[in-house]
Amino acid sequence: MEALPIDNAIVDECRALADDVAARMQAFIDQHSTVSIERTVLRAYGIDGANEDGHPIVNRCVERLKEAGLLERGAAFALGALLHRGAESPQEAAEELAYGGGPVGLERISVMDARAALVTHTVDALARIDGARGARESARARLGTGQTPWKYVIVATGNIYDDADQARAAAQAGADIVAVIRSTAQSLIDYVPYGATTEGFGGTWATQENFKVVRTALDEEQEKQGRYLQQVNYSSGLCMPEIAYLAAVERLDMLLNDAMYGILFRDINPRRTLCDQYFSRRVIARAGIVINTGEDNYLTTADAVEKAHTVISSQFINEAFAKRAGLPDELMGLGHAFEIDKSIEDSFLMEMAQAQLVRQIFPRHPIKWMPSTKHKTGDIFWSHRVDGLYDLVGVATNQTIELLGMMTESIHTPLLQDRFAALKGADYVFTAARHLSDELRWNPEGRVVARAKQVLAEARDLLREVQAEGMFSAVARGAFADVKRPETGGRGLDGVVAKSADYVNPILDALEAVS
Amino acid sequence: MEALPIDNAIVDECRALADDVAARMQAFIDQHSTVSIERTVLRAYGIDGANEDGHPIVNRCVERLKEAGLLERGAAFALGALLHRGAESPQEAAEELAYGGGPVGLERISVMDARAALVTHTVDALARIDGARGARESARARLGTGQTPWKYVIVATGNIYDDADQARAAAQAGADIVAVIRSTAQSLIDYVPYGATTEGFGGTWATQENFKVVRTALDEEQEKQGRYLQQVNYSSGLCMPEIAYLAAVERLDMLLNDAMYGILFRDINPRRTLCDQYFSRRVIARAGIVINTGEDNYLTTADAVEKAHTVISSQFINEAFAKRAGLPDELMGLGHAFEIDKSIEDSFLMEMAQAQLVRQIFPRHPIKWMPSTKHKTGDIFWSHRVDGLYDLVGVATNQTIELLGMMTESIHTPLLQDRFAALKGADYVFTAARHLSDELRWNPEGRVVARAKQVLAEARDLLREVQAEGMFSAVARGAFADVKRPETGGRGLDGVVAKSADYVNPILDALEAVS
Amino acid sequence: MKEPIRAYGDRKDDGRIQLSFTLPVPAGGRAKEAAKLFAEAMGLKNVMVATVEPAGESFSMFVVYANAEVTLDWAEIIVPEVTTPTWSWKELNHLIEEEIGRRVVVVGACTGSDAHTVGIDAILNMKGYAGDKGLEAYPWIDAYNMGAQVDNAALLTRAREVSADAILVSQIMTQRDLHIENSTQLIELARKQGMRDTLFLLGGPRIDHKLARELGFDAGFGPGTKPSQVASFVVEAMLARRKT
Amino acid sequence: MKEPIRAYGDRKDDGRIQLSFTLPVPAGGRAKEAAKLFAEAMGLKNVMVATVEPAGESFSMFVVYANAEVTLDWAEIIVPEVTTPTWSWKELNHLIEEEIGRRVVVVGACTGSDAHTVGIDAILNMKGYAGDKGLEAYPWIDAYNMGAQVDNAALLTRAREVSADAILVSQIMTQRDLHIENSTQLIELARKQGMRDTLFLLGGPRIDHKLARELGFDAGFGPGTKPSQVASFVVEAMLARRKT
Ligand code: B12
Ligand code: B12
Ligand SMILES: Cc1ncc(COP(=O)(O)O)c(C=O)c1O
Ligand SMILES: Cc1ncc(COP(=O)(O)O)c(C=O)c1O
Repeated sequence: MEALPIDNAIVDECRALADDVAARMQAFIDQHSTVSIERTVLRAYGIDGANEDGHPIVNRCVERLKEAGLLERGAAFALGALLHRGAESPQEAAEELAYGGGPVGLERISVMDARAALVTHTVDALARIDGARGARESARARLGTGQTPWKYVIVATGNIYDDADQARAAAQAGADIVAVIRSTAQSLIDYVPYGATTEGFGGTWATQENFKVVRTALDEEQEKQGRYLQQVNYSSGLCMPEIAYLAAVERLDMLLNDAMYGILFRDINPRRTLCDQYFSRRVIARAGIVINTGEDNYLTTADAVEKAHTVISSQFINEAFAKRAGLPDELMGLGHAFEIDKSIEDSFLMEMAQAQLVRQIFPRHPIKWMPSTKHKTGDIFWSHRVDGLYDLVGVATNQTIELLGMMTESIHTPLLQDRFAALKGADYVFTAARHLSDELRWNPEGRVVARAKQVLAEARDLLREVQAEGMFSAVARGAFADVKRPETGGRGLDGVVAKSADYVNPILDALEAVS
Repeated sequence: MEALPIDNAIVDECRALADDVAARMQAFIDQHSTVSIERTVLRAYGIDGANEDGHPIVNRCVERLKEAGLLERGAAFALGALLHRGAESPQEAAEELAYGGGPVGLERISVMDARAALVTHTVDALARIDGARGARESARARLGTGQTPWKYVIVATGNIYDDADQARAAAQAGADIVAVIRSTAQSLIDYVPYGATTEGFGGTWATQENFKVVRTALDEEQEKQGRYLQQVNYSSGLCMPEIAYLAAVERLDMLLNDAMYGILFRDINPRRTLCDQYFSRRVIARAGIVINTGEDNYLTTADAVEKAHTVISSQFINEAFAKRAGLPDELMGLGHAFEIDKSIEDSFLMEMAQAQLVRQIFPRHPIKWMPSTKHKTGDIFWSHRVDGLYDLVGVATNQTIELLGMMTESIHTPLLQDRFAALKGADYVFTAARHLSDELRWNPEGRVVARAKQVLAEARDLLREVQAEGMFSAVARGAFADVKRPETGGRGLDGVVAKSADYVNPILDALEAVS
Repeated sequence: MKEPIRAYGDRKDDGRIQLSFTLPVPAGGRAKEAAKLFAEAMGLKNVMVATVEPAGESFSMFVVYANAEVTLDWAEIIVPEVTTPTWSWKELNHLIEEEIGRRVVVVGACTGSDAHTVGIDAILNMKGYAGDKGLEAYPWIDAYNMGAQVDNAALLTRAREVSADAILVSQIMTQRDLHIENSTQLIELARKQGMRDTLFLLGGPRIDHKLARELGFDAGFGPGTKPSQVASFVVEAMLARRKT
Repeated sequence: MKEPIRAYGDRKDDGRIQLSFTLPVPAGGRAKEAAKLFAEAMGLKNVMVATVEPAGESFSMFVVYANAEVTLDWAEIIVPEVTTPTWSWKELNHLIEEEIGRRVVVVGACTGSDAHTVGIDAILNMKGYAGDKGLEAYPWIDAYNMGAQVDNAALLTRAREVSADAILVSQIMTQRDLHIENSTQLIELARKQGMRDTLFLLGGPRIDHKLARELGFDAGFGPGTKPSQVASFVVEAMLARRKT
């Protein structure tokens, strides 16, 4: 689509403001770690397993270190120290730490010795991530991906085997991307469940084994289809960094990952989230995974017309944080949504303005366009039609990733046939309007252009405020999503630790080394 | 929408060519009458009724005159002669003609006497038409009509009482216009059935009583809704002129009426159709009824991409014939349709181009936009989505009348709930895109503009051919709808009579007097 | 060996299905309850009325999701399907020339009051359908297209005149089973007239092979049929008969 | 006196309804027959399978129209509905001031693992819903909003602390009847704790008055509920109790 005549100076100002907001958080981030970051470090060294009641060994290790007051030095230190003291392998060291004598006496071992003992293991750790990335990229290069907008669908049966069947069916019906929604409130538990699961509410548990089951199904299916199929899960909630790691080694392609979502929509502590998002994104960057941010959610708790600008401001902030974690633009799937109340006159024009504005401000980013959800009703026919106009805006504005709307959005998680109808419907719209974006021009004095300019200006104003007061206070007073979250409130604050002067984390060092 | 940059000189040439085509048919039309025209004249004089097996008295009269070789002088002559000979009223005269002695000895009565006997009755006849028009127009002025595009729906239960219930329900759900589809093949029978009917196939019989039943329902309903409701039926097929008259006195608002549809889609004789369309349109013009032409049908037998231009050419021809029958532009509801194969890339762009082209070429005409039908399938969800894009084109190009698409188009005549879903869906699209037409501009070098130019040029070329060879031969070689109809083939030729030198038709004289 | 199948909604065998219907009652809580009872009266379980839409003052339209306790045995479901290999235009002409040695004659029409010609034209006319040439375009086939609104007697007469190998009947109008009546009547007439060895083919959007067979036709063809499929069936049937 | 009602499709009482469902079989004639048998097994007549869609290699999605032989007696369908007159913000404050003479206290929460706050916020927050002010905006109402993911015990404790007149519970997640379990458990707990005279209101997109009553609540509110309706119900109930 011909670019909307917006003032690029405002765009530059927004970027600068957001960058400053992120910059001022970085000091805090660098000085702190979290239980989930440390567990991730252990996983990176290959530590795997759980006890009979599914309690992961990495959690046990971190708990013991915490009891011993050693966590501030980093789980890697303990691992290195135990290896130095003679453990055969990181796994053996971790088992001793978890179920054996624990960290007794480790403090006496020097940081230098501990680091030395980790060197080769650190190399192996990164090789695992890089290996998985290489495998993904070669398969992707060999098969190629579908035309954009990529058709992204959700499966959420709670049973990973049903999920896999439905993922195949979806791919056969034209899906490019399959996301397995997580079980309700997994984001609130502070460990990653173990093994394949068949029971969940409103979704399926995110576990390493479940990732494998779906990836295997898609690997097979993509050969049949001759089209590379992308897998998505959630690096979000209290285990954000761990899931990022598991996704990296299981070759997932995308992860829902947002600098603020957990704070706003799961009431997770702001400090915890900031530290976790940074580390998780370092892993994600190394793995070459595309993040999907969650600005769409803002428009479910706040009004999509009045608060459209909060989406843009938040995207700039997500972009700034992602940059600092080493993510290139090409891996930033910034989210936005078709959420305006359908009874409002000219809602379609406002959606067009917003979609094009986002596309234009973030030209190299794989933008993720999300459907109407809040204003959907039980009238599936009406709802399916709403999704038709949504698809049209998606293709008209060249969105990269499009999460398909479901006619049963207000009723249940998608049935197999709901997903099929959505895929078939999107195929029709995308084909019928294939080159619409080359054709469209907007009346320069019209409503669409005016709307885009207004939203951008409001986004800039909000960013100025946030920059002035700082991120924590902005979130505390409800600047985003109309939700207020105090800096020290919410879940998981107790999982944040100030790093000691001799904090050890060779994995992070390596991840940061690249950029 | 900003006007597409087409060459108006081509438009003017098309009009001139079409006018010439119509002009050269006028001589033939003026020299001939048909059984249905003569029956209409009798009806205009108030002749009403049928015998026990439903055979209308007007048919009986005309048959007898034909047997007596008197039809060429016009039914009005016989009526006048009988009145002159002492019949109390036109009805009494007609009954004598039909069931009594018949036209014996009438030839001896002078045209002057016959004419004289008709004068006051002719005044009454026109007063009936004008009175009905006045009543319609005052109700319409008092209540006002809905926003355009007007939502036009079809009822077709076969039972006029179900039709009336569904017409009310449709109006309550937002319909502006209700058409009662006729029973299959009514167009092929050479008389108008009598009374209220409860059995029909794929539609309900068009009878004067049935018109009343529906009009009464709408009259009541429109008071509740505070919105004038329009009624439609079919002045088409062998009884084209008679239905035009019945619609006129029963206050219908629109009539499907086309100069060529009967020839092409019902295999009705071309000569018969030309005469009938002229007389019916004279009545329609006097009654202030909007005609709906049937170019949409062309795209069901011919390909909508290749033959798009035939629609435009035909619209120019329909316009030319309508003009000659005294219809102002404001009463010409020229038809076109969203019929392109949905699997074709950029079909949406081509539909936009066509819809805007028609809107632009016929600026004052109440254009009738019709939905996808031929390429609909039994997948009602997909079908409902197709109708969503159709509605969008309708509002984006400011169509006046929009026949709503039905998700069950390929399955059955609309169920009550199909119609409801269509109305609700259209409301959403029209509201969401209310001012889209003010906003849209098209890439001057793009596909939409190029398509519009191409179709217009092809339409001009076809009109040149038709003008060169003449209408009859063009129709005979399949210039429209890919259907070939020889001048002397098809049904109803035997109902065409050459007027004698002393042909009498005061009704036609009066209708022609105005313009 | 049994192969039980159930409806698949959210999960294997959950039986979840969707319904929509209209009741002649005003929208509201009472209408919603009526919809629930309506679905339960059909034996559905765990009924959820997703919406109650006012489809007019005295009508409510409902969307319902519920579980059907129906289990079918897939192994027991056997239906006749047209099994002809679909030969190409070239192969067909060649086959006729070589194996039959004379041109195959077919007569087609859309019968009764049915005025829908597009379907039969798609099969017979030169142009054909979806890029597949129509039977008129086969040098080794004589195709007569009688168009629409043709009555059964006229069709049979014509078929005898040109000594047709196959009669192609199109039925598009299905309201109140118009197509059933019409086609049954044709077959009866043909039997009376002793037209044993002519092939009868029925086609239309609501026709399938099973239905056609039940009505006494040799084959039935539904939506999306291509001319070459039809020609293949006719030729194969003729070859088969010659063999016996 | 009986008032028989049947589904209205094309004509009065024809019983025509629409269905769609998926079977774990590949698309084709056999799948179409399975769909027909499936519908017939539900007692449907005159079944028409309008489409067989390949929803993946081994799944078929069907759209079916058929006649349901179900007749209900409208006269027999009686459901409790909230009958409160909906008073305005002004009227309500006035009523409370005059008739009750003290501020009405309500506590609201979205309970269990349910994290959907939008519904309860729409009722309680200042902003309100669809232009109708939320309960926090009533000078004569003290509204406490505990937000989402609140457990039942915590909710009751809080209610007692502030001696609430009414407890407002939101349940949005309904998968596998999460909402039923959760709400039933709350009411049991309340009974145990002897909270007799507190009003219990349940709300959510899948809640209706009938269901709420069955679960032991005083009232249920579904999609589109406005805060003033809720306030009106609470106030009227309190007035009614005072009278007795
Ligand atoms: C085009 C059309 C018309 C055109 C017909 C033009 C013409 N000359 O054919 C016009 C506008 C004239 C028309 C009129 C009417 N129509 Co009409 N029409 C349609 C429409 C939109 C498309 C049909 C079509 O052309 N399909 C495309 C062809 C290629 O597909 P097909 O017919 O299925 O054919 C394929 C296969 O079935 C098969 N096939 C078909 N025949 C045969 C035969 C043989 C031997 C073989 C082997 C294969 C075969 O091969 C073909 C190619 O694959 C349908 C709706 C729809 N989408 O189906 C309504 C529809 C068929 N019409 C309908 C109605 C009611 C009418 C009218 C009665 C409406 C009215 N009251 O005015 C009139 C009167 C018609 C009459 N007297 O019969 C209804 C029928 C309802 C029903 N189930 O009975 C439909 C379903 C629309 C609706 N929902 O109301 N119609
Ligand atoms: C917004 C939303 C979210 C937001 C919630 C943000 C927030 N803070 O509330 C986010 C994105 C966080 C979210 C997350 C999830 N969601 Co959610 N979500 C929705 C959505 C799109 C809209 C709900 C909404 O806000 N409606 C608008 C409000 C105003 O309407 P309402 O809730 O009906 O409230 C009105 C009435 O019901 C009534 N009312 C409601 N409560 C009360 C209480 C009282 C006392 C009274 C009197 C009245 C009353 O008054 C209100 C105003 O009229 C729905 C789909 C939909 N369209 O309904 C899915 C939906 C509810 N979510 C769903 C799911 C599965 C989830 C997840 C589990 C998905 C996942 N695995 O990640 C998560 C986890 C949620 C959890 N742990 O509970 C499913 C639930 C399926 C089911 N039937 O159980 C739905 C239906 C979507 C779907 N089809 O899958 N969701
Ligand atoms: C960034 C992000 N994380 C997570 C989720 C899913 O919710 P949760 O995993 O917290 O249940 C979403 C939902 O849209 C999201 O946008
Ligand atoms: C001009 C015209 N007349 C009549 C009809 C209806 O067909 P018939 O009345 O011939 O059955 C149509 C159908 O679209 C039409 O366009």
